[in-house]
Amino acid sequence: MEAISKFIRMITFPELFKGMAVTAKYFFQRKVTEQYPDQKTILPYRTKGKLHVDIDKCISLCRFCEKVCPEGCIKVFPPPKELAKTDKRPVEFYINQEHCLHCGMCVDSCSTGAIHHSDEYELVVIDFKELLGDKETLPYDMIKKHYRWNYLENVPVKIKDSPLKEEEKSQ
Amino acid sequence: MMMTVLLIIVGALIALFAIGVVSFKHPVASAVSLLVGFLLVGVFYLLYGAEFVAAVQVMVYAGGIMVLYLMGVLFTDNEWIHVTRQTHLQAWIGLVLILAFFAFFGHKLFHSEYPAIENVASQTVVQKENKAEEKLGYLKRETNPRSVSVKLFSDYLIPFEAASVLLTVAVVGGIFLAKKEV
Amino acid sequence: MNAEKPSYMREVLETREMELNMGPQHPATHGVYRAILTLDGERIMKLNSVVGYLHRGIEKWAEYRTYQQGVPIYDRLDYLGAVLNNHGIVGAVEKLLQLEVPRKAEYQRVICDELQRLASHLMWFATHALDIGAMSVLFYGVREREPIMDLFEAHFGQRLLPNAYPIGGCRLDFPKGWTEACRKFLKALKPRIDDYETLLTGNRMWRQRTIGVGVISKEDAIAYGLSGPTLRGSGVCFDVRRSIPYSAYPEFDFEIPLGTNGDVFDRYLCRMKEMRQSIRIIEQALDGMPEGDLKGKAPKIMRAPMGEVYFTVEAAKGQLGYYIVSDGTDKPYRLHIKSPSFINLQGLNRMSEGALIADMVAIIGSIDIVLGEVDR
Amino acid sequence: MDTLLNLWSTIESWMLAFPVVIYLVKIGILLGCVFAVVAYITLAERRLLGFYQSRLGPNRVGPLGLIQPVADGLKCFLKEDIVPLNSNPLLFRLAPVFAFFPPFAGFAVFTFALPWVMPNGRTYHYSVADVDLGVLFIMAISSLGIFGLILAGWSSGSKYPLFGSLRSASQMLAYEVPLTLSVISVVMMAGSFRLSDIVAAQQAYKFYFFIPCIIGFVVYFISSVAEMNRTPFDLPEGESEIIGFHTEYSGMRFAFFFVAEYANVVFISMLAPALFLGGYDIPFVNDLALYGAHPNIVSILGVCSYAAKSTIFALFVIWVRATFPRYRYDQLLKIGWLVLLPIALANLFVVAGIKLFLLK
Repeated sequence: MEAISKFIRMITFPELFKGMAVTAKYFFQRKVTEQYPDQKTILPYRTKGKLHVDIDKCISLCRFCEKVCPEGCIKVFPPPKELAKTDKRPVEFYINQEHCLHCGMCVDSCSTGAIHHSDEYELVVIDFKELLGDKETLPYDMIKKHYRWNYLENVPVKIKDSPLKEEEKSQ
Repeated sequence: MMMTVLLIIVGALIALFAIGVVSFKHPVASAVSLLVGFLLVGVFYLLYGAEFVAAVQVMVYAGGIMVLYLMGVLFTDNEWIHVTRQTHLQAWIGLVLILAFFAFFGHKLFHSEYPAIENVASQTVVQKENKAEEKLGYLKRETNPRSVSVKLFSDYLIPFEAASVLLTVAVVGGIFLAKKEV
Repeated sequence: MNAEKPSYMREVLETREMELNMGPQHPATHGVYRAILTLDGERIMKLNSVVGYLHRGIEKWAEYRTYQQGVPIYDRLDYLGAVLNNHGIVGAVEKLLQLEVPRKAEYQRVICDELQRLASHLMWFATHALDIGAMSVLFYGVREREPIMDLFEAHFGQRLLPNAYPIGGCRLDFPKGWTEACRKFLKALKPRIDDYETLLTGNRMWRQRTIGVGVISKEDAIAYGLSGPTLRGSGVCFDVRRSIPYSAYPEFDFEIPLGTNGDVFDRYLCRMKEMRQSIRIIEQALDGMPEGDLKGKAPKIMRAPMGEVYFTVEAAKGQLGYYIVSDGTDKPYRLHIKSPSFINLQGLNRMSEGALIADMVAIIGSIDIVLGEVDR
Repeated sequence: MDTLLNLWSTIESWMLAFPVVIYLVKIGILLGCVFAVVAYITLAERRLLGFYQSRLGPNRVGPLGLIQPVADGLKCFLKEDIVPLNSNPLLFRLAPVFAFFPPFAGFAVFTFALPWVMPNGRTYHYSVADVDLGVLFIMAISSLGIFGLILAGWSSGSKYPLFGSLRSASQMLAYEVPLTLSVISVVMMAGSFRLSDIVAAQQAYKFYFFIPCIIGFVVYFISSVAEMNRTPFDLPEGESEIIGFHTEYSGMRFAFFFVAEYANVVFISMLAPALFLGGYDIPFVNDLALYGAHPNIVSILGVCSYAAKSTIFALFVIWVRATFPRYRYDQLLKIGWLVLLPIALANLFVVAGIKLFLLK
């Protein structure tokens, strides 16, 4: 009896039709493709994009970010000692975004929160020099250009009134 | 007239490719020209109205046997082909014999009568009344495969069966040879 | 009858072996791995592995970076299981510095580790099935992996190479809504895995391609030093999570799936079952998430004491070990990585004896190598 | 209207003076249609595979990606044409042509519908040459398709194509036999090699031949999938193992193989309805003409029905590709010789029994 049912299973391919039913099921389900340039991804708040520096906040003398960077792509030039007493802002601040791993260790180590990731992730340039950030290009106007996106609730939230922002500050 | 011209052209091409088979140095080139030769023989049959034989020729010789030949040739060592010579001393005698052969057949060709060659493609299915008998009417029509099979199973039954026995013997022999241990 | 051929046949019907380079640009080698196959027809007589096309000198590189600086680099070993690599190095440094990791951080690490294991297994599943010719499965696997990457991005900020844990604990708590999203994903994943099993496990073509192919016996598997699902497929119960417990794993209830024959199909089944176990572990961890501190007391500048330390974790591919020799400075004197892919790859020689080229592809898929890890 | 008819009759009389012109026009239309269908079946397959794999497939070129085939063709045309140093240049250039012509030549003997009747009573057939030996001709032509693959693989002078061609040659040899045998069972039922006769027989018997030849139909489906080199029998170009016989080809020459392959798909999925599914017969309505329909309406509906049947067949083939893994080389040959061949032979006996005892 078992042999007969085995034989019937052998010649009628039930398991193959089951497999085809699975693919047919996915045929009618929603597609997951994101059509990138038209339809941009909704980014979570913590996305590590291009690095930006709030030069005014930087105290430059600690150079923790420079020391901790595994790729050595950050260079900070603190002001001379006599100037540093009044104005601790760096004379020059370079970040080679081309080499940046986006590991976020500089952000962890910064005691004043001057350096931080933005949500710019489209780092394709024609001339690689565009990725060399200096004091002029590194600061970034968050409110004017960019919105943060709350990924988990799928609602665009302006950075100033993001609930996550407050939550994270308290941690 | 046009048929005769076509026949002569096709025949000349067949001869040309047949010469190619024996005179090309590279075995693959020989095999390819043999393939083209087979196809042209098929065309030859077609021109004489023997469609069935033409189709079988292409299917069996060109489609079946040539594939095996080619596979055999492709997967053997081809390094020796640079040192092979395809001609030898007997070639001259062979040439004389071939010329005599051609002369004989040429004489035959121009001094005998051939049956009129009929047009091959006939389109006679016309829709008249849609009854089943009408639809199966083609069963009464005389067609090429039908006439071949009638001949084969009436007049030539014994040779046909003998050939099948021969083929069976060949198959058994092939299995016997290919078997690893006897 | 005499088995020896007559002399004229020996001369004429001599066949020669053929050498075939599989790789380094072959799609089925999952990277830049090269196998020099000596073939008789399509049957493999001998296999000669050539590795090193992706050698990046990470072990040497580590000697010039401080312990902290090094952490994000080891993500790039097994780029499909980055978080697990991270756990390995972070654990080794913590063991070296004798740092206490908070319990909550350990739970968080377990969750992220298992998510990463799921992601890695899904990617293996996708590519392995593609190697054997099931094309749609590739996209299904990548589709299921996508939510994990999204979860990682929401938590760590990076998708593939997240630099997950700092030395001494974890950075941040899960963002708001993350736990629910994770549960939702796990709930959706379970029936999907069932679907894939209907698609492949019962399929006669899949079974014919995998059962009895690439067999490696229990003894051989141990002798070659295989680990992970490749070892467990042969029926050896060795899982670092259970045998050399680390992190919070002793607190969870999970099974270790074992195979019996040690063929491709068993390794496939092992990984499929492991995915279900990973889901189980994550659910337990999410339920029993303790309260407390996340960041441990790690010094800003880490000067390790003299000595050496070896720490292993169960990575997705097998046992991943970090061996650090410290000379008392803030940089390792020598760092060695016992990478599972490299050692599992040794077993390929034994597994592919007498296999066909098509089997070879299935076997490479079944031992799940990542060339970044093989060559380091 | 009258002027149009007058114009038509002058054209017609002119064409009747040179009958070759009718053939040429028919061949032109047929090849045009086949090329269009082949171009769009590539797009259809890519998009449908996308849907099966829960993605969208190519949809960027033109609305719904409809200009994609043109873009593909243009791309192939602009690519550099590479002839490897190690190759045999003549055969390397010749092989795509060998692969290219058989599937297209096969379309000549199809009949796509009942003839079209002009107002002046003259009929036009939907076929280039509906010869007596249609099926045999198709078998002969399709057996020539192997040469392109063998020569391509060998002349590339590389090992991977050689393996591909070795595999494809033995695969096609193995599956040609059950394919032919399953087709022979249909020929036996109809009693003619002519494709329009086979359809007429199905209309006359009032059932399609896949009912008596159900085993033959399954064998036909499996071995035609193998003949088309598609999953689960896509070994000649198993892209994860040996890449295939056209590894060394680029640009237009590769496009030749590509088009030939899809022409083969179209060809086989148009042959199946004619043999097993009643061809241009409209299902459930045994004879529209009996209800007094105009013959032209019948012929138009016939074309639609034929197209629908072959589309369903092609879709099924795509669905199979989306689902199954690939067989191994030796398993494939084993299935061909040890499973399908005996089944096809047994089917021949079954069909002969049906024809002898049930239909008389």
